[in-house]
Amino acid sequence: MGEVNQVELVEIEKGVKMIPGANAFIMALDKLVNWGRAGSVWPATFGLACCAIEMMDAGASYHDLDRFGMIFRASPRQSDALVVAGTVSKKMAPVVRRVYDQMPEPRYVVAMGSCACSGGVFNSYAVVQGCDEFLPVDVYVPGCPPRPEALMEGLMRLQDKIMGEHWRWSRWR
Amino acid sequence: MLIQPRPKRSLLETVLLFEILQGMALTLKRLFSKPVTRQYPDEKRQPFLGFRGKHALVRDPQTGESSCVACLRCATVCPSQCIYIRYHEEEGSGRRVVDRYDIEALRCIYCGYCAEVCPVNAIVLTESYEYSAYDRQTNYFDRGRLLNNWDAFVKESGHDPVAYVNPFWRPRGVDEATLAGPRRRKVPEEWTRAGQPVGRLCRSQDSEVLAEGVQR
Amino acid sequence: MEPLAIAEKIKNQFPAEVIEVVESRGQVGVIVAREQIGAMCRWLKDEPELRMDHLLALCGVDYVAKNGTYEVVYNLCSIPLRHMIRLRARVPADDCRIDSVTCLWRGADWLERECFDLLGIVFDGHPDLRRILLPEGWEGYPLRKTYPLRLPAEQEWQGYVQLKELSRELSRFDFYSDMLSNQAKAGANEAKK
Amino acid sequence: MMGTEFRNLAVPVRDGESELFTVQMGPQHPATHGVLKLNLWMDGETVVRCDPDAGYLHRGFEKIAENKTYAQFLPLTDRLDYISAMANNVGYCVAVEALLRIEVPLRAQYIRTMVAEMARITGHLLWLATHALDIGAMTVFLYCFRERGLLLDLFEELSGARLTTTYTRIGGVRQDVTARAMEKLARFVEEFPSRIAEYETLIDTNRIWLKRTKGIGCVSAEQAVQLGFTGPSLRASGVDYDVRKHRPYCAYDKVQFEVPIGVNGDVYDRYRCRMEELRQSALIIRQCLEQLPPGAIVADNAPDLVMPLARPRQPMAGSSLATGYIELVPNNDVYPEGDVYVSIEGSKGELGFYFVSDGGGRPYRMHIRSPSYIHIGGLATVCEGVLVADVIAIIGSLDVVLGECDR
Repeated sequence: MGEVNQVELVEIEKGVKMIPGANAFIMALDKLVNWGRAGSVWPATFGLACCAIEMMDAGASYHDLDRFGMIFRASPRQSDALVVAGTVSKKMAPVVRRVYDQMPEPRYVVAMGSCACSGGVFNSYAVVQGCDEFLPVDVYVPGCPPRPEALMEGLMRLQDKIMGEHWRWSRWR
Repeated sequence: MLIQPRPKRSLLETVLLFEILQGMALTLKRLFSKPVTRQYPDEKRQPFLGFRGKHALVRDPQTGESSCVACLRCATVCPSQCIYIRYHEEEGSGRRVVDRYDIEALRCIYCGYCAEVCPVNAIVLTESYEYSAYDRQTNYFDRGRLLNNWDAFVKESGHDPVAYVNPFWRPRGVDEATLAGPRRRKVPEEWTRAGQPVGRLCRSQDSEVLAEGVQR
Repeated sequence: MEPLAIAEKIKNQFPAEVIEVVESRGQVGVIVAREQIGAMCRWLKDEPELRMDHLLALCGVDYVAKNGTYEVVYNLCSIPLRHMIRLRARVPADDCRIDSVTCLWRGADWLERECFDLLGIVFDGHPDLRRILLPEGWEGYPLRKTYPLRLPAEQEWQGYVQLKELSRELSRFDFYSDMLSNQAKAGANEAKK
Repeated sequence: MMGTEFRNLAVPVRDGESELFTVQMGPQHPATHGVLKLNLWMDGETVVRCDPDAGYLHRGFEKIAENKTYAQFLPLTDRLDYISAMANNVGYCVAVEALLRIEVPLRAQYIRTMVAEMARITGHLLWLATHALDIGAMTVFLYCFRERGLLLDLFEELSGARLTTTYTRIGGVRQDVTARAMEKLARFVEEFPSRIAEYETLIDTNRIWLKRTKGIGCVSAEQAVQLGFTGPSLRASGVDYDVRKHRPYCAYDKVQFEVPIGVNGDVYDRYRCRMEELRQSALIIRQCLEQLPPGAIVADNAPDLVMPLARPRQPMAGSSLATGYIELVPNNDVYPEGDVYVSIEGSKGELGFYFVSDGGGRPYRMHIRSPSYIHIGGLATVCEGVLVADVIAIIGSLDVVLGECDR
């Protein structure tokens, strides 16, 4: 993994990059892959607490996440994003990590709600103070719980982030 | 009241899959009714008045600053202890000057207690909810950001910043706000020292880190 | 039946056991010794005038600082007769044991396990007494008054400590970790310039 | 599948024919309604023994309560049974008021009754949606969420939040109801029975639904009482126990409603009971709307932070801050010593709060009697001998919420 990153990219124009010396340009495929990925973010059906209800609401009649190409998958093996929806207790934390580890790359984590972001009001012996202690979180969605719209906004941010990625498609993992 | 058992299906109904056809008929009917889905990013439903969203410090139109008097009530009542206030007392007048007013929005649970207890209607919860971020620092609001949140809210919603008071924010009819600063009841001594049970003590370590991130 | 009358009845039936009858907010609590709690509950359940067939809640309270005991509180109610009574069995802190009432109310099973889990009161005769809400290997009993609300780092549950170590290790293989560190480096370089 | 180590429990030995194997269901399983884990000992498809493992959402509510004032803890009750948060608020406030001997004004009583019933409807709708989804009826999910959305909008209008409402206050409610919201609610209640008929069209006579629910997971009346079941799960077995009737709180003694009782105590009867309860709830709300009296919404001696609307409140004697909002300083007049157990009928069953006050501003001990905890405790008994596919139906029919179970 080290070598690929050593290469310094030079941006010629927005979205088009060049590897100096190699006369290679990186543009369309990167964008294409990102576009494909951003258009089909499949979150894992994994609710922990209150936020899970709003997550369900986001997928139900009024908000309909399917419009974004986001379909909840019951198996972490088939999903791209993990929405940590709710309080992560210390007993649950290894399980959450296990679910994350089961997901194939590229994978993303959305911390939804105060509890997942920072432990929230549950500043007690049993609760993890923010799931970023053991997961690489991509988007933090504040709210307790966030409205379904707020979750959708967070997921759109995630899509933006995916659109801005480089080199990720080239990795085998 | 005993629940009533359904009448048994007749043979004809069983053979003709009657109940399944009924269900499908309902689905078919819905096919032609107006969908209830809100096309979110294109059409946004304005939250109802009093929705508890992003925090803001009301910008006093006269001074251009927050009208917070550092009574520490919000920090005291906050169930998740996510408000951190530092202040000093002005020499002579004894008036409290706020040095720092931070809210860790990611720890907040949006109960609205802070807005309710504020005697001068300084801290409010606005109706905007779209502020997810890629990192935790972005949603650690210091005083400047909180004031900016207010400006953004006023601009977005089109309210008159002087006249607008949301009935959910602040109980009208409480006369204490009209009192001059020195006449307000003092916060007990032990709450204001370094070991006070509000604000500073309960500040978790990472919020220190966050605060530093903000200052950077 | 009026709660005070029930308390009186208990007192007559188990004169040696009842320590005190406390009334609070129209509800009556009978403070009893722990020895005969099983027999007392069986009697309360079977006595035709009482028929306490529904165990509302069972929980422990830490009174160690006050009088050196824990209390196991049984809130009992009778569904057909519509009355309530509260039993408060005292358990000395140095010998945290009390008889289980699982054989009377199956529902007491988990309540007693919870009580054991959070307060460390051992229920003799319980079929399967082990931790329930907290993971195996958790040290201490959180609802005791001596237990801190937030765990200091050295008291942290080992399972979670291991998880953090593991995730730190795994973060090396994360896509963004090296990219972010590169970005941070670039940012630092710019700042230097 | 994951989580803590699988324990060496005494595995029941069968005589030679087949070997038992174990299945661990959850905590990440879409049909366990949260983070419930079941250890199942299976003989083929049949569950020989079931050992539910709770605690994956244990957040230390009871410990936190000991470190917060009564008012500060109120927002946390939303997060107990997050599907019907309003009912938890009501239950908590009713219990604290019993402890502090506060008389709530009649208008507030009616409003509380109303919102508690709304919460029951949202709770039952979510239950129906997920239960049907588990059994395989996808469509009902969307229909239920449609009505649920209307109620959540009403909650937002009343309290400012969709799910975690924090609407009631100790001694009353936070904000008076608006005429517009009540109009909407009246319209909703008017329309709701026809919506229930829609759900029933979809599943009630459906042969797959009947096959999956009838005669599955039977709980006899004695068994249900033994296990401590409450709410619809108990009533489906034929036991007439409803806290609203037994120990009326709020305005339940002033409205007429009936308590649906089942016969067989199987999954189907529990489903039918809840559907009837939906109708009864609509009825109660309609009566409350008709009878809603004018007057204050907050008691005069309410010690905690409340939100008066038109009526300025008098500063309380002995309070630490000027208007008597926050009560942190121990004050024996406000929080007298004693203990009290008060329960209400939540949407899942009997939700009880046991308070011990030592005279300080914070509860000395608070125990939450959560119906879900006891229902999951009884799951082991109910699941014995059923097929593994029916375990899902049984979990669904008991209507458990893990936030409330693990606290």
